[in-house]
Amino acid sequence: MSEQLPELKDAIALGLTEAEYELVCEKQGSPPNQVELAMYSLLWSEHCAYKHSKNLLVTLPTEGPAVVMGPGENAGAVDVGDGLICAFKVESHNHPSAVEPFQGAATGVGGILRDIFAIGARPIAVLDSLRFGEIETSERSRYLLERAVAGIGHYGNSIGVPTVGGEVYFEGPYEQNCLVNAMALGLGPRDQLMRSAAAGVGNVVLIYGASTGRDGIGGASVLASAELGEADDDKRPTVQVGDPFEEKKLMECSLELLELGLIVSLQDLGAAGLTSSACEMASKGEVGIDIDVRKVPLREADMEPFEIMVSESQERMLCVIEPKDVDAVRAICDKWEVSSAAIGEVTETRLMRIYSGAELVGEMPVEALVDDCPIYDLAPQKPSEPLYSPPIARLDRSAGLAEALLALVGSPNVASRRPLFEQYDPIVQSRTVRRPEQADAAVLALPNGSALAVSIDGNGRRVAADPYRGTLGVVLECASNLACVGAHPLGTTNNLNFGNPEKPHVAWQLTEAVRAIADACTALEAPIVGGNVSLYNEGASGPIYPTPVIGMVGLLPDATRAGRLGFAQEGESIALVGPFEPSLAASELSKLRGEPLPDELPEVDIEAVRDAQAAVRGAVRDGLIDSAHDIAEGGIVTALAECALAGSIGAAIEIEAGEDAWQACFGEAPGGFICCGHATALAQLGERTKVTVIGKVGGERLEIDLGSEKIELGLDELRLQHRALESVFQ
Amino acid sequence: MKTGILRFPGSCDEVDAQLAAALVGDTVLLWHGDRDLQDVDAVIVPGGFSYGDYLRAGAIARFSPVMESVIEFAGDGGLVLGICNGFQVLCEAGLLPGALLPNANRRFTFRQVELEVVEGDTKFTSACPPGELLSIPAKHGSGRFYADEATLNQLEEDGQVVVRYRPEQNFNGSLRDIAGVRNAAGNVFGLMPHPEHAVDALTGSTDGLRIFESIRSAVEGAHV
Amino acid sequence: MRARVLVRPKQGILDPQGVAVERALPALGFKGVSDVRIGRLVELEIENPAELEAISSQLLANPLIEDFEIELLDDAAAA
Amino acid sequence: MRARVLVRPKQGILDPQGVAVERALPALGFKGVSDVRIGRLVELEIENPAELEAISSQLLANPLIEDFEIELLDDAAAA
Ligand SMILES: Nc1ncnc2c1ncn2[C@@H]1O[C@H](COP(=O)(O)OP(=O)(O)O)[C@@H](O)[C@H]1O
Ligand SMILES: [Mg+2]
Repeated sequence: MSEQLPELKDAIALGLTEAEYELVCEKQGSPPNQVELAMYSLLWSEHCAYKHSKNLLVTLPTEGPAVVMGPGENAGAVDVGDGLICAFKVESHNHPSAVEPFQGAATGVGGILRDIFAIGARPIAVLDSLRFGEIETSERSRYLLERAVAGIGHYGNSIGVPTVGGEVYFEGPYEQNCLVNAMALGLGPRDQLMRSAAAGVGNVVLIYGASTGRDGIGGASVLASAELGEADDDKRPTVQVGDPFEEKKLMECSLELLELGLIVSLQDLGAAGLTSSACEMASKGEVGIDIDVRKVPLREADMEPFEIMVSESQERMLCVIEPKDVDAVRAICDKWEVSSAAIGEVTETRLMRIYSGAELVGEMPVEALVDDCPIYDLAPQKPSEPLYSPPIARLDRSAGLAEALLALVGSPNVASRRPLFEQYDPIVQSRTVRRPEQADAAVLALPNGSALAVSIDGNGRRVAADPYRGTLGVVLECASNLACVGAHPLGTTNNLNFGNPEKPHVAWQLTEAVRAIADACTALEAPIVGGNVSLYNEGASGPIYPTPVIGMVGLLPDATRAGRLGFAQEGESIALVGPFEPSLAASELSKLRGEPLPDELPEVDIEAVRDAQAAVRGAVRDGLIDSAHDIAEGGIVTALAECALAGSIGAAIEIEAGEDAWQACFGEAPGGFICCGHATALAQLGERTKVTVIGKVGGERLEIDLGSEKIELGLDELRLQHRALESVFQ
Repeated sequence: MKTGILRFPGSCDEVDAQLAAALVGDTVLLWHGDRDLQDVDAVIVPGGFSYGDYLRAGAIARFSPVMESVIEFAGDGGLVLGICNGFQVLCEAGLLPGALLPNANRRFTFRQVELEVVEGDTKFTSACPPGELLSIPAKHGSGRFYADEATLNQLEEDGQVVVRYRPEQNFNGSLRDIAGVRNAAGNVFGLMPHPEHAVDALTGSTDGLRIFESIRSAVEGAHV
Repeated sequence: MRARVLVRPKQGILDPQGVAVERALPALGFKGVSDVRIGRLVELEIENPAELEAISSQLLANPLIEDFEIELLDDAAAA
Repeated sequence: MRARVLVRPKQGILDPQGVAVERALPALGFKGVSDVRIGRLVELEIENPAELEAISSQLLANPLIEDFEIELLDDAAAA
């Protein structure tokens, strides 16, 4: 190790500002050495300190009857009855995936799974939320898509956790900065819930799992806190490689340790490795921790103390245990062929003290590391000029309605996701009641006959057009998806994928989006129990579309009644349900037409949408209706096509088009559902919300009579278009 | 009847197999490092990624201590069912003919497939009328059944091809659409699709239950 | 001593990965590449090289579907 | 001309396969094996071997996590 102390320029290279560096010197009482500076720079990074988002996040509603654990722990948790909790969280791995999509996406899944079992829940499901550039024109986006999907499948399949749902969209602004978010759910006994606060002076700090190498040194944290420019090769440190086999053993081992009650506190090693896990455990427990880096099992012999402290090697956990349990804990680790080492001790000093053998190589107040990073206020400003250039037109203005429907059904944002999700195992663990494309939300059976429902959603284009209303729409869509299977929301997680928050218009997008999440979650009684923030998502041509991704978990009382989206039976009636007022603003159709984004979206009546959701949910639960599907991208006609394709049966529809047939057919808005069932049942549903019977199920064609015009297409034609993504995967 | 389900580090579908086997009898999980098969009547080598499936699917698992006992058990006529990774392990161990290569489509693929029961009078399919179609999920990255021509001919002649993918269902490129084979003695059977994931209408079909019922008949028939 | 085992799919067995690489090349502007075969490269340090044959046929390769070739590297050449 | 590209995980990059094989060997009765690294072996027929460098770095290997080595085989030695 160099004897010379690092200087201001080193601090700046590590991402600190001059003022922050001076504050570090002040907190330390002298300039930090290499170990100390490395640790400060990581903990004071955007990724760990949330310095641009903390003030916003506190405005989110976090309490509700089902909430057992809110934000602040590795994952949030809600009560699902019978002494069980469901833990869930969403995480991003955007920048690592832009550099090496397979490993980036794989380790993203690995990371979110560790967050789940760190709190004592067995992971039961994964969902993915992906954004890439335009695959029809971008070779790079096709490559990123293919490799990211392969990486997610590789990790989730190999570890035996089903990937039950997700979403993917393609838009120009993600060309250079793709988004790869992964959400995971876990199930565990409520009385076994584990927290990460270190406790018990004199207790042993033990690391177990993979050995520590030079992976991602300065990786995610530095990467996640700086924009990825064009010639940023020097900001691309070693890529982390995931090992799902190691994680599988780590998971089984952790769950067994927890079941045996051998662990006092537990924390995964994620971004910023040992530094962030140990410091956060000490901070939450209001204690100090001594660590001897020489005791950490290494993959490469010659690592410096600071490298060991910041390494982001995957598949590692840190726990605090009582000294008497060390042998028992290590025996369980041995059984699972997981290496383990006692590397430190909980102290009363409230200091992080890093030793290399007998030599003290770093000493920092825990509070300074974790709590004293400056928090910045945003300077939001609504842009006066459009931020995003219009997409390239792909549908001719002269096209007819039928041609437009085919184009929509085959457009990358609407086409069947089967080529992606069939690379994922959706059924392992024998809980999956609704697989992808069977219903709007995935449904997972619980032991007592009830079931969990889960959905993940985002819509960057609509949020870009109107951050507040667009985000309302995203949260509402998530809840609508739950309603379609008969579930009510228990809790919500969110991932805020935005550009550089130091830019006023990005700050505005972020502020508006968080305000909408707060409003919608409050109205829906779906509190936020956790989440993640990913900022600085920009390419050379500017920020990504602002992309709040919402994950929602709900409950339905009877798993056997879980809803489906496909039309069910010949002769049944089809109804448009809910307060649906379509608009072409920022719609999929306007994108195909190459129109620029509008300045705003129509107003949203949250209460009316919520009431419609309650009505649909009730009808599904009562077994009143046989299918339910919410209207989203591509409007009502696209939704009808999806119901017909999913049920492999046609329909004859009459829609009163009014003045604008295009808007009636393809306009989008929250709050609309397509339901099918017996006429009497739909009439009954009409007592609870607005119901308009629009047609009947039957035949092998989709026929839509708009009065002046008609759309008539065979299911075969529609299916062929719907399979458009297959070509990307050959 | 008591069924033992092996558990390797990296097994994923062992609990699913246990749930399915529990519908027809008692079950116990057998740890890869133990040699004691605990007096089970039948053994299931389950799906998953034993030892990470690094190198080649099933290549490392076949050398585990528990597999030594399973090889002996099979030699004595004990019933052994290999599902997916279990099929791969049994082939690598030489208990079943052939090998499973990476899918022709180069991807891990999940699909609900239709299988035709070619041999309905085996210990594993006696509850299925011959020619019956089973709807069962398949999910794997290396499921392309391969054996040389002579072996394939001999397998077909001797009735060792037990289940076949229906036309258009063979996404992995298995030779002659073979989805599952038995050994010459008839007491070891392996298949790529997952019958244990088709035993409950709530989560899919119930067609896979027939395989487990057949095993029960074989065991209980032998006991009387 | 450092040794290398090259494991290849047997002649006559479809190698989908090799086929995919071959198909991808023209799009990248490379013509004139054919007969691509993809196998495994195992490099290891071994005390008793006489054991390599057994290790290869029992574990590293499956003789039903793969051929292997052993190369002993003198220590100087080892990476 | 026949050529061979050896693709290996970069030094310092985790090699889960190598670790798994190394751990499995003692159980098979083989002691004294260490530092196992597993990579890919690509063999191909190429008209213009000068293109191999570009093909390897663009398609066969990912230079972020893998190193590659090109060996030209004279036609006689080719399998
Ligand atoms: N957008 C958000 N909304 C609510 N909670 C958030 C959000 N972003 C982060 N959090 C919470 O902050 C805590 C720290 O998150 P994170 O740094 O992602 O944890 P980890 O170190 O496990 O990756 C977690 O409890 C997380 O749920
Ligand atoms: Mg965590």
